[in-house]
Amino acid sequence: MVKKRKKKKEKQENQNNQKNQDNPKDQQYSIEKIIPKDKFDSLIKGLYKDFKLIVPKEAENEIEFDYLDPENEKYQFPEYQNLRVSPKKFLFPQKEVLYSFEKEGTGIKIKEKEEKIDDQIIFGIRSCDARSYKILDTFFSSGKYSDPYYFSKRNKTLLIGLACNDPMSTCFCTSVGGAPFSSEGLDAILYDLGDNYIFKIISEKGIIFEKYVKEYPDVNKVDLKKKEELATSARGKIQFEINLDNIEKDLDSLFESDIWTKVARRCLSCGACSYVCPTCHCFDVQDKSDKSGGKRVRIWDNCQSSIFTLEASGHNPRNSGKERTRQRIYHKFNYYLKNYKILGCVGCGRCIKVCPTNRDLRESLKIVVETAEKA
Amino acid sequence: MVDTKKTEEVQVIIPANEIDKVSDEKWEPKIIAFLCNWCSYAGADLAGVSRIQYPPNVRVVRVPCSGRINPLFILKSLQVGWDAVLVSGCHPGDCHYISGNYYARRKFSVLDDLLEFIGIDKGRINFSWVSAAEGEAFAKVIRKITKKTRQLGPNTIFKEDQ
Amino acid sequence: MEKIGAVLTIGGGIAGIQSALDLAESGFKVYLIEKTTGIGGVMAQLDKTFPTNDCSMCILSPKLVEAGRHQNIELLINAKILKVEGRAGNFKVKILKKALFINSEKCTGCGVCAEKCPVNSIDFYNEKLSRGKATFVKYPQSVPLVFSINQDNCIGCGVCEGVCKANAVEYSQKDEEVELNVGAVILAPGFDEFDPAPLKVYGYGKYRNVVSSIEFERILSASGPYSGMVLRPSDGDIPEKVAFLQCIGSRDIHHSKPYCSSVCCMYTAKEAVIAKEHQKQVNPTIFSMDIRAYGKDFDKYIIRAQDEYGIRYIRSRISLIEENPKTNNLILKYEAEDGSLITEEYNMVVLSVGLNPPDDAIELSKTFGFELNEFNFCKTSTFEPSKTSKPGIFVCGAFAAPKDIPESVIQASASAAHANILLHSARNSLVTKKEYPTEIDVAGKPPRIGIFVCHCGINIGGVVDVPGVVDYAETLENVEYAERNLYTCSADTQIKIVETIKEHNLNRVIVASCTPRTHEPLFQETIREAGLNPYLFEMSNIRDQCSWVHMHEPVAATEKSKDLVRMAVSKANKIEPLQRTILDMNHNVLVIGGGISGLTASVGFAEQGFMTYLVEKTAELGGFAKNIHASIEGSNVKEFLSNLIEKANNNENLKIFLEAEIDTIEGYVGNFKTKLKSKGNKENKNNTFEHGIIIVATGGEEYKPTEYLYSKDPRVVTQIDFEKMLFESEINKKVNKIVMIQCIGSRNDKNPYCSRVCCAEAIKNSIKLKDLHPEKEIIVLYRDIRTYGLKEQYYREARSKGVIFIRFDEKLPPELIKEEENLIIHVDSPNIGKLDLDLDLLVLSVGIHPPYESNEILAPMLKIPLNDDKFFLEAHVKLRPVDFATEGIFVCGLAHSPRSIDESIMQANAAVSRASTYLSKDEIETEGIVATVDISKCSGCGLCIETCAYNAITMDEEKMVVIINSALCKGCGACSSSCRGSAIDLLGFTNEEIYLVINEVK
Amino acid sequence: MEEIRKSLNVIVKSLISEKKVEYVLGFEEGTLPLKPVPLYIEKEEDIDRLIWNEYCNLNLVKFLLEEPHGKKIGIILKNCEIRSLIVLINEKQINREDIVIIGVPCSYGIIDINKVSKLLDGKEFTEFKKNGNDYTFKGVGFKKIIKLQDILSDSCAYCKDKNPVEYDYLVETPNEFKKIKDEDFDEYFDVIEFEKKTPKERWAYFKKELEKCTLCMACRNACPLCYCKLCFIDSNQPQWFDKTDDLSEKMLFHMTRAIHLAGRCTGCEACTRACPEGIDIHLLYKKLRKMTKDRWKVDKIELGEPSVLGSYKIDDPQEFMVKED
Repeated sequence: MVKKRKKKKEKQENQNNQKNQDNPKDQQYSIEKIIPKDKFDSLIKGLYKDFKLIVPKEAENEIEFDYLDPENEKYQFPEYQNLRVSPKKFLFPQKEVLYSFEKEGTGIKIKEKEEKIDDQIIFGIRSCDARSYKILDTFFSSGKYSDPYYFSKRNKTLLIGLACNDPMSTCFCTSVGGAPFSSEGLDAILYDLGDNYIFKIISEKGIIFEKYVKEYPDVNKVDLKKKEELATSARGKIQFEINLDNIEKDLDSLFESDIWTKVARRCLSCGACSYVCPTCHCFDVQDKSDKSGGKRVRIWDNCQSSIFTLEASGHNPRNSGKERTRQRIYHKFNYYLKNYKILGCVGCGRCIKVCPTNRDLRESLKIVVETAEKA
Repeated sequence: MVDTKKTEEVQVIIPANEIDKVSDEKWEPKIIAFLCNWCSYAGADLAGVSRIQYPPNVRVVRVPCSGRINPLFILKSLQVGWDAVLVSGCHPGDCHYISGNYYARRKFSVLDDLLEFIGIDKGRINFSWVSAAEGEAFAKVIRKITKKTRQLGPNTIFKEDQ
Repeated sequence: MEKIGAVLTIGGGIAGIQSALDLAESGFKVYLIEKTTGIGGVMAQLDKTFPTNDCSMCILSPKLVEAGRHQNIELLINAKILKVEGRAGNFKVKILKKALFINSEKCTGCGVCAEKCPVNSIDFYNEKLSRGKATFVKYPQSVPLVFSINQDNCIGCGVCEGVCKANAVEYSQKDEEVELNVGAVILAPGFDEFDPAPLKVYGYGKYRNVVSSIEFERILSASGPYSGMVLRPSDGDIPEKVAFLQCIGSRDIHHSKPYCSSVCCMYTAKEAVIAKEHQKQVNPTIFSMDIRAYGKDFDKYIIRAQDEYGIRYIRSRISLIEENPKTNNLILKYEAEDGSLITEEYNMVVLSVGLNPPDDAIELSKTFGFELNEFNFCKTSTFEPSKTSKPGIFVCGAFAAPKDIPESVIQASASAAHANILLHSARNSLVTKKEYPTEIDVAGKPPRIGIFVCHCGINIGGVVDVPGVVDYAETLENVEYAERNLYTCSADTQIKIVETIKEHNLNRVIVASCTPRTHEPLFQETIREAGLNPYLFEMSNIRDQCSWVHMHEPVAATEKSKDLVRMAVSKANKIEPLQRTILDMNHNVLVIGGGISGLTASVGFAEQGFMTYLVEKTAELGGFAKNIHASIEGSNVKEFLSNLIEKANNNENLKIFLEAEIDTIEGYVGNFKTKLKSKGNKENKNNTFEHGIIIVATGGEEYKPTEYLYSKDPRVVTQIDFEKMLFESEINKKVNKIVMIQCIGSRNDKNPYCSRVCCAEAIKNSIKLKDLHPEKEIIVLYRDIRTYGLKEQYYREARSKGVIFIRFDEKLPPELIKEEENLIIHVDSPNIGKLDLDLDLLVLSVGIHPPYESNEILAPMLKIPLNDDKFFLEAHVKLRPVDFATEGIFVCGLAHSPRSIDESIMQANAAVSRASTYLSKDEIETEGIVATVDISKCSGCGLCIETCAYNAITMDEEKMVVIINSALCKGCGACSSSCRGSAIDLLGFTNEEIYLVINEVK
Repeated sequence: MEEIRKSLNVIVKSLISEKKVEYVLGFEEGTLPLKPVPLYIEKEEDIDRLIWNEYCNLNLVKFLLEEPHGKKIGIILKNCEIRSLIVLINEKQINREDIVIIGVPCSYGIIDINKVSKLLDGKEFTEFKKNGNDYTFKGVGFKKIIKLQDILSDSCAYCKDKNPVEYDYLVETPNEFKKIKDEDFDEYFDVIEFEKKTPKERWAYFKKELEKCTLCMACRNACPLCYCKLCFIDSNQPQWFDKTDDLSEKMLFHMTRAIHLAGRCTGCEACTRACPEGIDIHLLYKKLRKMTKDRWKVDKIELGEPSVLGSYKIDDPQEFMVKED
């Protein structure tokens, strides 16, 4: 596997940004409770009274996020590192009807869809996925408009994270400004200490959770120390790290470089990577209609498909896998920085896992950085 | 333009031979039929000229040859909600285009087998050979598949359980 | 004397239609005269056709429609010839058009009059087996589809006049005389079936279950009296035992029908097979003398009839039929081959009646002044089989001699060729090319659709709520105008449509009425006159598919009509103007093969002034016929051949390449390019020329026998060797006993086909021998004597001159035994038993086989197919016997199948006529409905090339994409539906258009 | 396996050193266990990275399609892949003479990684060991032993066509071919079994599988025989598909794709293994292969044979036509 960099200086840096990664500056609420695992269920039941809960659930041959139903017997987190599919779809579904229309005489009548959205919590979300919502938020609110379909759900959604004790072999959150224990983007976070959880409120919105946890004891030094140890060991389990501080500039210099042929060589141009990516948000709008009327739907699209940029003229600016692969990397590691001053990747590693030809984003980034360094 | 009254008054009296009557209240299937121009469409014409009565559930699409029919047409027809599909061409050997119906026959059997395999009512897709001289045969085919489709009920193919 | 560019064709059967179409396409005005009220002749009555069991109507009706609407063909139905003057190149013909009592201009063929006619009279189309009306049309698909009143049956009740919305009924209508001026006449009056009634022994007319073969043909037909069920007339039961009696009114001197009718053996086998297919309980037995399956693939058919369908053949002639009065079964008495007398009972008997000359034959010959032969068929000669005794008057079909459909079609084209040759200088002088306004450019213009809904009198309006349909149509996408007409097809409505298009500047037109198969051309013509591209037209068939078939469900029929109109509209919204591509036509011809066929064809072209390249691989012209001295009729072949060769050599339009072979041929109809290679003669090397047509006349070869000690014993020779002795040298004094064995190298496992000519050859030579040396003894060992048609008389002559014929069974072929120096033939005959014949000379009648090598080289080069026997395979066995599926290439002579000299000459001329339909044009126009390829989507997998039957698609090896040659494309769409990448689409029926129609579910 | 790799080395070495080809296409280890990746061997030193084993799960033929005609390429293939190459040669997508085929008799078949992750309930495994037919998988907090036949691609389990039919070099191997199923199994055993189910059950199965489909096109793009320049599902004139993920759309896509593979699919199952959702669609394609065999006696695709849908016999079976009665 990829070796960790041993350069002292960098180590230093890592330590520093490790700090502010785990405890972002913006958080000043000192509500930190200890919840014994046997009490965990009552916490859930409590929350359930006022919120719909989206939790990791046992499904056929895997664990996936799904709505918890009340009659459900005692809920405990199942064993999971991270889930194959991110909870992106709960705020940004693969298929979403925007509105429907009916033929009326010679014209048409537009029917806005009315859907009632209850307050909901995505419960047990990992740090990386939590950060992905920050990216989606930025995107869907960028420019003049904010996307009503996304925010109608987002504004009703709170995130309670579960810090990541066992990152997977493909995780590389620390290289993109995240960390297994990062609370960034969360409203509250749970730390699994074995017998107990630490429940910690992070954001202002998170204050609302206070009433559900107030009967529980506050954390003590021991717990906090244990948590720090877990954090470090978790970070230690991340097998790959790369310094992406100059990635924007690196990429600026490499657009015409021939590395892309090599990087793209094995790509099948399927969309698997972007369908599992928690930050991919490109969509297509289709009208499904017959003589009487129809509906306008928004569906996921993906930039790896050859027709993504196919123009009516038949011309296609991104005709080959090379351009498409390059686009995907530029979008996340260059354009995003240019447009929003943030990276478009949270390092969850899903694209690496899912790729039929094992095209490894970490490898690609390594090639980019090394080529840039040589130059 | 013509004086309509005059035409509507006229009654047509024809001995009614066995016809599958369409009662208005109950559901009636809609069937799309792709007929080759040279044999089956001509056969349908002959049925008409000979005043052979058959159920009114079929909507005919004229194509030059059964070889023109892409299996996708048939699947699409089912998907958009036709209750059944009929494709009819010249008998083997009679193809106006020499061999079109032979190629068609292979395509159709693939489609037929696959639908059967995934557990879709085969009754919904029908293939037949009808010649220009077989007016009665054409009517028979239509009666048969209409009856069959009535039994199958509305097309929910690719949707709910079969 | 001025030549007239018009031709009169007499008889609207398949022969008449074919010659008319050929000539009309070759730039001549054609008057097609039919004595009944509709064309189609006997073929329109047939159910299936042998040997392919093609549906007769399926293959005929396109020709009917084409003839009916061809702008150079004028149909004169219900007419007869009164008087003829003038001579070749310029005749004046007076015609009597008998009154129909219904105005064919006004009649729309809707048929209400016939429905309403109270008279229940006889239906002649169904051979009197079902009832018809006084007001009638000959048959449902009849062309022209106009009704008429049969005066003999009409009771003058006036109902039809009352119900006819078109006011077409005119009781007062009178016969009228017209005079035509034509350059040539083609006789195609066809034949009459022999009427078996006078033959008391068969009880035809007396016993109801004895029917004639043509009646049985109607019984088999899906459109016949019992709609295809095999039932016997007496009680409508399915007859389990059916006897077919052959040679009724053929090969029968007693009833002065000594000739063979050529077709009965095959049509009987066919009727038996079809009967079995329609009703498996039926067990047919066929009583015949010889089985004359002499044509291409005929023997295979007979074998299948026997082996697969279990049809029983008995070689005997029935002497008497009696009826069992209780069961109406029929008792047959006959003598089996072994001489025993047998009595059998059958449920039904079919008399395979022969072909007679038409009853007006004598009248015709008088009016036109040509001779008939002793049987009252038209008199012709071996070398001019399609010419009458009078110049400028040509003959084809069964009137020249009994023959089947392909032979009739061949001769039809042959006679057309003679007219072509006679009148080529007057070509295109009388045909009118129609002038149209320039097309309105609709590109990018939003569709403006006009809809015309037809009441068709009461045919549609009586059931479908036409006004309702019109109102509905008006609500549909881009429909600018909708109206309804009493008859949308009537002449006055056409004018109205044109006006409406202009007034509302419509750019798409829909007619909701009857079937596009008959009426689309009419309306396309109309909108073209209004300046619209003819393809901007759609039709929905709300009569044949709604009102007529849902008569008792007006509501449903109306709903259906609306749906059909809506579907048409959604297609019309997408349709685009289509262009017919124009290709230059090169007027030169390449003829491959310098035998009689090749030569005849070449001369035929050269005499029309077309530059012709004749390529012969050997050093001299003449082909196989060089070995033949005389025909069975006694005509001098050697003399004819040398004249023909001289003609060829002296014609400056004819360039002959001897010892030459084709090296490469590229291109397609109208634009071929050929490179020669030397086959001995150096100067042919790399000789290249361009041409528009290819004639394949590669001929055949004599089978070189290995059996019967041939080439080992000098006393064993072939017919050709024997003929040489007879005509050139002397027969050895010592040779007194001569035995001939037939079917050497024919009708066996290796060559399953019949070589067709050997029987006649044997008989010709035996007669010749008997004439020279009556004392010499000659025995012919045969399986079937196949002296079909008029050749039958020579079979009889031979027998009368003492030639002995002994039949052997294919399973027990004669054995040749050599004892010391004596040759003895051992034969086991089914009728005589075992015989040992000693002989001085053994003559083998060897078969014909194709030149295997050269055919197998040529076929792929021209992209044309060979059949199992390696003869070239024509486009359609029945109706396109000289064409190939690939346009611009034609076949004649032995290259097609074994045939006699006169038949080869006929076919060669046929090829000339078929080719002239192209050569007479300066450019050829192709259909607008053709496939197109979007090369940006094509990945060059070549699946479309595999599925194209016309070789219209080729691979561009450079770009690895396919190219479609719209000149060759027939628009079937097989390629398009096969293309996974949807790179190919079919104009006129595009994926998009069909997709939209499919989406119109409701 | 090791012998195979040795003899491969020799062949590849000679091809590279003698410049017979521009590169040889094989496999090397990827960054994840059981996920080998295509290796483009251009220089001799690359050869050391070459591997060959039962989890080389891609059909490398796919990668030949990108290369221009006339470019000499060597490729290491099993027979099902060779047959798919034959199809491409028959369909003029690839010139036989451009390709140097190194045929390897297939001993076990290929492991379907989707089956593995199903058996591990989607848990990540970071290492695995092989011992005979036992495969041991380790991950955070678990260790599981799985039998080879339980993770083998379905078609492989019943495959009887394991020896290369077309090649330039053949790797001689000690025939390791293990009988995965009992002695006289029918190649189409599983199809026949499935056909015995009721239509309801069959439909239920395909419905369940295809509902998982996200129309990501991994199956299409992993299949060497899907080389259309514009796939029918991407066509927008007419737009056969509105790309919403309705079940009917998914059905239409998979059925049509199956028809397009009729008489072409060679059962390499790259599609099934490539599916990120682990949809098991192989039965559909295996049915196709059985069909062409039963109906038209076209068992396996041979070089130079006419295509199944581009040819016909006059007496092709037509029992499915509407019968008159």
